Amino acid sequence: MTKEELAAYITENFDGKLKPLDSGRYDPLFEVEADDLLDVARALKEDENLRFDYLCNLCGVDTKEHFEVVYNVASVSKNLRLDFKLILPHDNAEVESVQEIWPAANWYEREMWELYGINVLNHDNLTRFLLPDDWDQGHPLRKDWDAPDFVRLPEGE
Amino acid sequence: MMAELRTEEFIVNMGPHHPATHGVCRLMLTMNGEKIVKIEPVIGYLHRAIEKICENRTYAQCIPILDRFEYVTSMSCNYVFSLAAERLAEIEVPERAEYLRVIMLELNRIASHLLFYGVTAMDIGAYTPFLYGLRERELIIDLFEMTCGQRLTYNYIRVGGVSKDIPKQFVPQCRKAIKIIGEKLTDYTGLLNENPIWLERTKGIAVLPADLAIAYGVSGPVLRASGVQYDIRRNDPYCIYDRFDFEIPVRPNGDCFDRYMLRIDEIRQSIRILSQALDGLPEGEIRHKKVKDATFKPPAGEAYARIENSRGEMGIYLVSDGSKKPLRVKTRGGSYNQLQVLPQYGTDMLIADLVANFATLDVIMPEVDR
Amino acid sequence: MNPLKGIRELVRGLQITGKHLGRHAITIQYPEQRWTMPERSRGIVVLLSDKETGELNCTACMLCEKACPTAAIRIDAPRDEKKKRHLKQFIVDHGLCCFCGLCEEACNFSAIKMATKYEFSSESKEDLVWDIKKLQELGRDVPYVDTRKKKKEAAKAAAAKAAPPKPEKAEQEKPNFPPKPESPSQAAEDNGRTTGAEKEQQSLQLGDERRQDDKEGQS
Amino acid sequence: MIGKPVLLAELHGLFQWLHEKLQATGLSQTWVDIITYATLGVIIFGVLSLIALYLIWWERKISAHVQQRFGPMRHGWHGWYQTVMDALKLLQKEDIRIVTRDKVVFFWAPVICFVAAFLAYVVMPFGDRLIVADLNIGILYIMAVTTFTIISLLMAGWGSNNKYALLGGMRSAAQVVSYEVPMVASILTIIIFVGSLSMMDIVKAQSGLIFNWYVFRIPFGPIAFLTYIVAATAECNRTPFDIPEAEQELVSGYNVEYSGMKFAMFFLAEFVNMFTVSAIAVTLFFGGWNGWDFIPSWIWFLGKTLIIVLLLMLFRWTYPRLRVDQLMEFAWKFLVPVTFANLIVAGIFKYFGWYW
Repeated sequence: MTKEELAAYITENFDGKLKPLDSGRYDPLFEVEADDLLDVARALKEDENLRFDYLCNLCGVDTKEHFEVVYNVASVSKNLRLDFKLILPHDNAEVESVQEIWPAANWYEREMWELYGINVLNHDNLTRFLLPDDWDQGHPLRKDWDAPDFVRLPEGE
Repeated sequence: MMAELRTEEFIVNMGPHHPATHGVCRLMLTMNGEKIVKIEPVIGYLHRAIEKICENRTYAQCIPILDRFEYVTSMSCNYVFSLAAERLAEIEVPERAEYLRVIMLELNRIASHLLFYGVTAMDIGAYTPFLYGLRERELIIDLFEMTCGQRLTYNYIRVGGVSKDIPKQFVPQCRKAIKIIGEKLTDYTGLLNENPIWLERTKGIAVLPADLAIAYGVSGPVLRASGVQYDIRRNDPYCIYDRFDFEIPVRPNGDCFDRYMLRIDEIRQSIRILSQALDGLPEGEIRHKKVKDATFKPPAGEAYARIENSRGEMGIYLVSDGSKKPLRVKTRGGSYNQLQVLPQYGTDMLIADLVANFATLDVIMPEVDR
Repeated sequence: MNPLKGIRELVRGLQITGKHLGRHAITIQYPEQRWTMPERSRGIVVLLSDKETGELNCTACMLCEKACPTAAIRIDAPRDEKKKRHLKQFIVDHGLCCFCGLCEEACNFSAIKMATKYEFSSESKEDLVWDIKKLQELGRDVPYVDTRKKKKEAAKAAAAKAAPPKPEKAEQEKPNFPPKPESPSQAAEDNGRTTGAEKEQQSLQLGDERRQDDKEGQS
Repeated sequence: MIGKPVLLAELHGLFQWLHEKLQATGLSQTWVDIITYATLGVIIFGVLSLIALYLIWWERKISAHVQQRFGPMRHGWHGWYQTVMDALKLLQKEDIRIVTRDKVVFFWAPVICFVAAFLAYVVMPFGDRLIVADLNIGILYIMAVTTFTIISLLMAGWGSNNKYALLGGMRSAAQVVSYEVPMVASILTIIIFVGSLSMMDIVKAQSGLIFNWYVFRIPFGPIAFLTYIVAATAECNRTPFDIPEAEQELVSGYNVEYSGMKFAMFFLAEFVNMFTVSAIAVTLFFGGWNGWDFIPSWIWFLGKTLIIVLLLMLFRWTYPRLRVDQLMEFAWKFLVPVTFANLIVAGIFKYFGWYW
């Protein structure tokens, strides 16, 4: 199943829930709505000729206007690769936890919450683990984040 | 009335400066006598915010920063970032550069597995294999130092190709190094593989079931030792790996011994790839013409590149907004998921088994903390 | 696991360690014996000076300062009235430098190079910040391939005319600072790739022959 | 035969010569005995601590050359007085007294360990008639004395008031006790043939041709030697049985709280134990000081013992470490049955007289 067949299969099977995007340069990229994230994810995993059971990567992206939560999934048995993402408003962004579907997401979501401040609903252990325990200077990976001792490289050009 | 004898569990800290852990990792173990009841990894001691730094650097400057993302196989860090950038800008890499990249990646994989061999043996109590493993690793480190000048953080593979061409005596010295390593492998396996004490300590210890591994995103040698035939060089091919014929070693029962043996088999496969790559090394350009370090500006878009590193899938999710600096660089390392799955299958065994288990997972902390 | 096979394997292990007892050690005693570094190994950053005139090759084009990922290079070169930069201070903070070699590749005038010296540890961080004098004097004995185009033509022109040598004056007339990064890309290309420059090839040959026999002893 | 060089002549005359000199001075008999045995004690202590220091240096050189590196090279030719410098360094280190209720236990643990290591040399046959006291219960006395180390390990573990040390102490006590049984059993298989417990008789029984050595008494000789060597490595806590100070798990077991000279005592005692264990192996299986007489007998004894010590050292730098429960299981389920079966076979051979 090549990338085009996969994209075609997805568009006609997931009728509107997964809207294709063109900014993906290599693997097919789709956009999903926040509220039907869980059942799309479950469908991707259970669908017998997709079988996306392996979560490669889950990360937050801050594009100054909005947040994005990107899921890169792969299927071990079917040799497929797929990315889909979720656009969230900049203030009080929230996302469902996909932990039941892909247990690997547990630490990824924890890290995303800690570095971006995107709240993850019903996650079993949303505590701080990368930054020091007494860290009180907000969420560092945000674009608008600044701190007294954060030295930016001289802009140069 | 004799007070009712009750034993309560006590907490033992393994790390952060414990000799057995690789890098600065701390495992909070809740113990009941000798048996481990609960493992809670505490990470973050080596967090250097590599992703935040990369957002403030041009594409050429990101590569030395990402060298430190996984310093045991930093060639693959350079490569995976260049692959992501090339996928963004749809750049064709010249033939000779592709061959040089395969040679460097496979040499780095052998060096990492030799280090793994030494450290695992030392954790389980045998001190000499560590020295033998490092002695062979020096041969490879000399090759790297001769081509790119550094022994650990190479900054050699760049967006669009490689930075320098290999000196004349690289190929003969590389062939000799591979031959020596091939022969010395019999010494290593003689020392450990059939040694009854080693088998006693690793066979059937800490079995990782395949579905649990896939669910937690475990990849690389640990996944293949649990019987899952999944190698990114074959399943999601990148670079020119489809031109070489090599097998993917897979072992069925997923215990410490299989994870250890699988890496020894992988060294043999890498030697096969290297000899084929050295034979077929073409002449020609080593870097794409239009890609200059100071002026590289990929079009806006995003791409996820992933390669088969010695510790599993190493991936970089690169988002670019068309400027000279990447908007977002998400680094994904194999050890991150292997440490996440450790508490699920690593309990109710003795401390000595946990040390053996942790050593065969080959977890190193820069990849986890970033 | 029958005991006989076990004992045979244990004895095989002893044989392997035993046979290494007779072998020659491969480590070297550091302060007395030193490891000959290959030609390209990236040690400390030094400033190179012209072989004949002894001045610094650096024309203060600031390219290396822009290329450095950890902002370890700081150049102070104010422009004079004729918009020409004069190098006043060139600081390399070896505490910050990550030894990546990007400055060497960015420089088109072969003015900065990573020498193969690695012994520069010091007690305090301040001693790692080196100014222009120290960088130049460290760079005196560092061999390098001079890839500057104008220098060669000026020398050839001077030799051809056999007129009294005035290589310095020729250099002053053509103010071409700050060279836009694209234009002398050819020079950067040469500097990066070595298959072209034969001279660098021989020096590589020499450097690595010496290391060759160290390897013989070991294998 | 060439005349024996006077200096290397059998040293046995030393004790008699000392004895007569003192009697000549007319002291009472008890004082004479006290002084002679005191001087003998000092001589033995001096010689043995030198041997122990030399063994530490030798272990570092052996491990270095096995791993193709140089080992200590700085102090003297090939670093021969490196261990002396280490001992001096440890001497001037601060002797940390930890806050614990049982200071006595904490203080006396290394002393007992150190003394127990030297007690075994009362009956050790260094050479022809070169023995401090040829007790007729020789080997039994050694067995009794070498178990003192267990007490000292337990005391060290308990006294240092530290969770890791306690675990290390308990483990090592269990290990040494359970490996005592196969050790004694394998010694018994030899005593059956000697007929007497005295060390001198054991060595005399093996004099003559090399085939008289007990290690060549097929089939039980070599088996007894193998089980003895395995039990011996476990006795002095060396790999593959060095669970007590398994660095990776327990951060160096019972001696974690000791520093300075106390730590040196534990360390020295371990090497003296190693020498004792190989000396017993040589006396029992390789004919003690028997050998062609152009080399003095005590050099034979030293040579053979150092070969056994080399074997123990190679064990350490080749094999991984066993887990605690595997170690116990190996002792009780494999070693003990094998040694007792061997004992029975030896008995049958003795009964039917099929030995030479």
